[in-house]
Amino acid sequence: MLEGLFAFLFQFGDAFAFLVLSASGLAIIFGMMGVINLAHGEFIMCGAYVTVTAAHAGLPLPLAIACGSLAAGIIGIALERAIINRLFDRPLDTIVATWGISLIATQGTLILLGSTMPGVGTPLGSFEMGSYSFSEYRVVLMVIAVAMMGGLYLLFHRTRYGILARATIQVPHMASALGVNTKVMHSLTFGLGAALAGLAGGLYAPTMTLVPTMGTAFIVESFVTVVVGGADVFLGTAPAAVVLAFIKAGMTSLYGQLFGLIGLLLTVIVVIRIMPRGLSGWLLRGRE
Amino acid sequence: MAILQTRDLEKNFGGVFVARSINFEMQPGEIHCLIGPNGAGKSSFFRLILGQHRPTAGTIWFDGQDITPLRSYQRIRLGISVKFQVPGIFKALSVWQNLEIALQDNLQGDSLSAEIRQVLDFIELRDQAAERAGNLSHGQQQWLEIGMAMSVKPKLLLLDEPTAGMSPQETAKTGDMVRTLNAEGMTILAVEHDMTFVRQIAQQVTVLHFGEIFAQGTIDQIVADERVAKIYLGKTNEA
Amino acid sequence: QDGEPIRIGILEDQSGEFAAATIQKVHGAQLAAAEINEAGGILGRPIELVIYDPQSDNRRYQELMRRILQRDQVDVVFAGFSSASREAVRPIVNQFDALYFYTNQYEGGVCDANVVATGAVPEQQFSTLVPWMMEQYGPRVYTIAADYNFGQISAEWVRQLVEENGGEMVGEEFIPLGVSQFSQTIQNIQEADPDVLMTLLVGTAQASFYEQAASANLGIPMGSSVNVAQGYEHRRFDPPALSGMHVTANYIEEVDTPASRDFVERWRAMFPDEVYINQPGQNSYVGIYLYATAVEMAGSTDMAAVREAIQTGDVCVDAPEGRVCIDPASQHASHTIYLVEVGEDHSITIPQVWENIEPYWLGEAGCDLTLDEDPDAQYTPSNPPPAR
Amino acid sequence: MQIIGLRSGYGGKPVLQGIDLEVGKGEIVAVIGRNGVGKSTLMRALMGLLPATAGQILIADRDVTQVSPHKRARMGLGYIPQGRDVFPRMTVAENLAVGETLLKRGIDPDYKRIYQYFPVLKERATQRAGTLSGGQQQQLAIARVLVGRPDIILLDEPSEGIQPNIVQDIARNVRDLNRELGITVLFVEQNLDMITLLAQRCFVIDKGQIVASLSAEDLNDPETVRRHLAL
Amino acid sequence: MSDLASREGTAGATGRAGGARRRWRPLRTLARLNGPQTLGRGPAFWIGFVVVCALVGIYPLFSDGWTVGNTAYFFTWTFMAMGLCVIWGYAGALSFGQTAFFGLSGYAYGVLTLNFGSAYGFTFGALLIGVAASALLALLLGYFLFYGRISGVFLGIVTLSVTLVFETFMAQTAGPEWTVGSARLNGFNGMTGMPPLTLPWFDGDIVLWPDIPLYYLLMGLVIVCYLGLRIFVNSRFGNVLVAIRENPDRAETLGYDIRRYQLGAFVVGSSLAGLSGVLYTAWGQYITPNSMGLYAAALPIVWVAVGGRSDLTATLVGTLAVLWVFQTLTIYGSQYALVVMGALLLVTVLFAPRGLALGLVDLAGWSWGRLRGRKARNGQGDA
Ligand SMILES: Nc1ncnc2c1ncn2[C@@H]1O[C@H](COP(=O)(O)OP(=O)(O)OP(=O)(O)O)[C@@H](O)[C@H]1O
Ligand SMILES: Nc1ncnc2c1ncn2[C@@H]1O[C@H](COP(=O)(O)OP(=O)(O)OP(=O)(O)O)[C@@H](O)[C@H]1O
Ligand SMILES: [Mg+2]
Ligand SMILES: [Mg+2]
Repeated sequence: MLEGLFAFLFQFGDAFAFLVLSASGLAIIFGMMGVINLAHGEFIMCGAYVTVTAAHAGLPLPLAIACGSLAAGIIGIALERAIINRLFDRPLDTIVATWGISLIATQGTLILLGSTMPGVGTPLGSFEMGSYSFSEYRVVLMVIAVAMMGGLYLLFHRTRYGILARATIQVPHMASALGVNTKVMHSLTFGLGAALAGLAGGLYAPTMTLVPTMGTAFIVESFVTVVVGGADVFLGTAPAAVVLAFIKAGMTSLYGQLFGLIGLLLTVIVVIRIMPRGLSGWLLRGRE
Repeated sequence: MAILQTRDLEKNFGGVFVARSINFEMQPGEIHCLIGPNGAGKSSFFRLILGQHRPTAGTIWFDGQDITPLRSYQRIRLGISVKFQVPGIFKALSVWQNLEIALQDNLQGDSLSAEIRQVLDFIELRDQAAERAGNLSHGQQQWLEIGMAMSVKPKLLLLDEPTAGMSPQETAKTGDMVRTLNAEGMTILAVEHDMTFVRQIAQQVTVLHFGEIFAQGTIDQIVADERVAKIYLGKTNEA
Repeated sequence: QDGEPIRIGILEDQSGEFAAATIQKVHGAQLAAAEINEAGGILGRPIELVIYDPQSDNRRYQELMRRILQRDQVDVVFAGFSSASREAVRPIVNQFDALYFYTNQYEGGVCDANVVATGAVPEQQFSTLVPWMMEQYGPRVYTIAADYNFGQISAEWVRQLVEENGGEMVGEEFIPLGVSQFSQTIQNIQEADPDVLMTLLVGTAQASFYEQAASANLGIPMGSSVNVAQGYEHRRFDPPALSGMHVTANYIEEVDTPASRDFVERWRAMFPDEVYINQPGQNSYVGIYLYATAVEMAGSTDMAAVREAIQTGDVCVDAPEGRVCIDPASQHASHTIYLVEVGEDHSITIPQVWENIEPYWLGEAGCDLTLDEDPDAQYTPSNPPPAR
Repeated sequence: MQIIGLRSGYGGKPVLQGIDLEVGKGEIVAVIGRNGVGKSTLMRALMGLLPATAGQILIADRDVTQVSPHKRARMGLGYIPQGRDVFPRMTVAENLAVGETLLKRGIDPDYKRIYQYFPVLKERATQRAGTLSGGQQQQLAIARVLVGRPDIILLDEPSEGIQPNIVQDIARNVRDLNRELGITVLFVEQNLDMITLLAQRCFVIDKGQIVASLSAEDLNDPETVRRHLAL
Repeated sequence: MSDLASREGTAGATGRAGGARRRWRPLRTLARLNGPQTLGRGPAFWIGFVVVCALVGIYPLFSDGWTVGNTAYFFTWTFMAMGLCVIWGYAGALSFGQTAFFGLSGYAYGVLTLNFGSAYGFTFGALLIGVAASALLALLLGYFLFYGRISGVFLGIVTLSVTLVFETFMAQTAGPEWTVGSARLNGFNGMTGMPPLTLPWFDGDIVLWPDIPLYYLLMGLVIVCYLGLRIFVNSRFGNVLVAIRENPDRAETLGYDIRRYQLGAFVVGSSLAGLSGVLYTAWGQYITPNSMGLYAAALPIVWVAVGGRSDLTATLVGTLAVLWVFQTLTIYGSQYALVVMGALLLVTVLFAPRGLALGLVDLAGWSWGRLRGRKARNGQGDA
């Protein structure tokens, strides 16, 4: 009984971590900045590739993951400077631009680095709980996910950078008239989103196959989580992940992966129908 | 019979009351002005009438009918029309199209074009007919919105700060227009901070404060009211 | 005619989802063509390859198949990795009544006069693997399989063979394509506690299972018909993710016979950067040779003549894997099946080899392409061809 | 501040057709004119939100024509746009905090003074700015700039939508600021009261050009101003 | 002013309610071919249009079989693109799930024709039923969406979820238990064996293989749809659609029930996606769950956005251009094709903000202007 409960909690936490980690970068780039980033998966892929390369080069895994995140962040800033900043006043066109970036990134990686890359093993060991055994690394992922959500909320609501970044995104010309260097703000914020995506890639790199198309495994889940979260991304993403993870873990354990997947998507439809402005819209309904 | 009546109308946003048991009544053919400090709930009152806010309690009656359960567009179709505080125009569309969309339900074909031309002349945007509405200056956008609101000839016209951003002369012109429309039988409810304008048009004035009716009367009564001067008018030599 | 090249169309993915496993198919065909041309061609005519990249996209397969048949007028076409891409092009092949070689291993059952399917099919891989695994490790079997045609039909074979051999299915789970997270699945397996785990997972996302199972310390002997031989997971994952895996393949690079060693050497001379010479690569290579042999026997590239040659049952080649022949009734190929075992450090051993395993099922079930009919169907064990 | 032959416009469409104007340090100057003549355009061009196609803008004898808006802001230029442009999904307090960017190094924001001018902002510190009433937003927009203590303030129709007694307050406050801190003010206005209460000098714009300039005496006569507004 | 206000009855309430019903006047309807919502009007445009149609009409006579069949294939996609243009470009609702309708209609065509064959022109009946199925689904889904006030990205994600649910579900229908009548759904591998469109004729049926007859049929359909949609978006209905796109609240306070209009546009656009699905299925005798997946769902959005979503003509031209360029790259570009495609998309977005079609028009106008400018300058120099 207890064992079963723990097993379910583990599954829930696992699904939660996956949703939060894959969504956090997108929460900034799409949820906050309004850039419909179809290349999100490629930032994740980039983080994963760099992480693994660094680890093969002998760096300890945590450092390697940091490298992966950093690399994705730098690429993000470069892309923002070169392309995305021309598109802020027409966000819908970012669909095409980021799709183009995604094509180039995927196929470019294939051409340059080959169709696949050897992985690194999952660190840490496993622990037992009755007849089950679990990966310890997955627990680490859960902890990081929770920490990341909290950290982001604080960053964007409690720090000066966060306030200026949000101001820049909401009314850019006014922010600049108030002395905010909006270009730098945009770049930094986009870079941060990319870095978080890279971090997700780095964190999941040891547990997944490394191929240029690996980003697609994240993309639907991340978009769905951010959108169900609604307008206030930092208030919305975590609860959205909780709801979706609960449904997903529950359906998967009861009826299998197919229903886990379909259940997740149907939940999205139902949640949005009940709360047309997403979870955060609903949470803040009195104050809108 | 009152054309517009609210009974114990109440609305609050998580504790902030924007309307508190408002019992308001207007007779057909009246011009009524709603004034009050910033944040008193004037625009919110309009939104309640239009159905953009659902009241927490109370009912709204229009032309002898309880419209509280009706949706926004259904209320409009009963003969209400509005000019918002923040110009609600279709920014990416041309000035002409803005008017066409407002008018196309009443008119069609040549009479539609003729009417649009007439409105354009009146709001002095004839030369800008093909301009993107969002490219108009702030004042021109206000005029466009006024044009859209009045041209459909509603029974009740709601105007939220129609003269904001207008020069005194334009304000006077707006006042004339309101009076003419009223002379044709249209009932008008206007929110305004410009007391010259209020004086020019209003037969009755209601002062809102913290979502409540604070005072009601003719313009002279209101101006003479010390309490109103304290919360709203200040020591003005005008009016 | 004489001296004019024989045009062979190649539609194999060099980009997109499947590229990791299919770039080798292009290389295999190029190697075979180069060798044959060096040896004087087919009937004295050189081979010319017409190669397109359908980008792992079924629509591109359709567009390009039309082009390659209608405009490039190739004599034969080799195409497709996934079964979906094969099904996408089959109507077009049938419309133009062209000859089509499908060289990939697949779920079996295609009974189509225009199709020669030279890859291994489940009966060849499972009739060998399942009894062997049960004997070695025990009778309780759990299957996880990709939730689509290939996985479902393969699982059906496993189920049938387990029952025939007196074993017991303790669980069966189907995983939608593209799923990459397996915590719950691992837990389910632990709950059922099988002796043998059959993993019929497809695609790079699903391959993540191995790493995740290892890190949760699952430790159950695994059997598969797909992994390792196609996606060389033992090379891509850090040990010991794949340890305890057993695969029945008709070829992998590590096969240590003179023919194979020689083949690997030639391949690496032509493509020095090749990551791994996998089963699809070899199959593609052998496919070209099978076609060449058939044309030589027929004396022409005319489809009717080629098929007549196949119907003699003598179209055979000595391939790197061993001898491969085309079965006239089903136009499928016999294979040598290697039982590949992956060790703790991801080294490969081959504890057992079965030679000349026939693709018996389709013919026995009633598909007979030697008759003068033109079927174009696909059957499954639970939906067999109409009895004759 | 000095403006020489300034031309600007939107895309290919010229609006300002050579504006020459000078505002001395510590002056309060009004710009008036009919709807759509280019007053707001002038303000945007001064702030750098619209590029100048010709001409020069000098602030404290420094040519800032090519300088980006945020740098101009940090040089002490504060701008309050027409239509308020508050940050709608941020709280009132956060909106004000953005204004702190303008502060010179080492100077702390003086919220006490701000809240004294606009008490409602203190009450609503945690409300989202987008849900404020129109007049409250306008007050916030003004306060947001004042937080940063600029040397020059550009005000675009500050009285619009604000209740009469607060209009008077604003006028008084701006005058106080001007007197106490020497802040220079350039404002666009249509409200007669505000103009007469506040302005020391006044320019009249029509069709993108300055067509008249009124001295302090002229301003004392409401009729003159009225006539020019109706131009 | 007085003159404005004094026209007939002052209170317009009756006019509003009564104005909805009016006599249909064909000429007026035709005049709607031109209007503020579509680019291109006047004799020059329509002469150009006729010339293009004529060229497209005679070109198969000078081309080879593959090119004709392939162009017909391109045509099959344009309906989905034009439909999305109506929903997204005109009504402002970004639907990320048009492929759900594409798939539904495609499968419906397959199931129907596999069960009832192709005799007596039934394939066209199946086409109509397939499209009707999409219209019905769009009606239900649209009701659910628009009457639930779902908009913006939320709409996009819900529609995407719908198409992904369909995909996931259909992918696992491989087993023999998933049959409808005699039609196997056949899971991820896709459904095959349905007949192409077939016209009944006196001496036997004409089977419309991807060849000249099918080409003409599709070309006709494209032209009819294009013109029909032009009338649609320039009508009163279209006016309201763009108003809703610009400012839904304001449109509602002008007395329009915006949900009804959005729903209308959604049904029209989705039926067209369904039409594409049927035609595609008939073209290749094949339909898979894949055509409802994420990648497939993103494609129409890319076509429409690249072409220029704000205008039907731009969308149509852009879609055909993108399809053609991408295919050509695939044929000749080997491994680099996808990289070049990505780069082209970037270039288009950055340098043609209004979309490919209008970008080209702008470019032409610009170079023409320069040419004339140079001439004028030269002229001056001479003088
Ligand atoms: N969604 C909301 N949440 C919280 N408070 C709100 C909300 N909407 C409006 N308010 C508050 O309701 C009050 C009334 O606002 P309203 O816009 O009606 O004022 P008003 O009388 O029109 O003022 P003004 O003259 O400044 O336009 C304001 O204090 C405003 O802050
Ligand atoms: N974004 C824009 N794009 C194109 N033209 C514009 C734009 N904004 C304003 N204009 C045009 O520029 C001219 C001047 O506008 P501006 O806003 O400066 O007027 P204004 O003098 O401030 O008028 P108001 O008193 O109405 O605010 C107007 O004719 C307007 O149509
Ligand atoms: Mg208001
Ligand atoms: Mg202005």
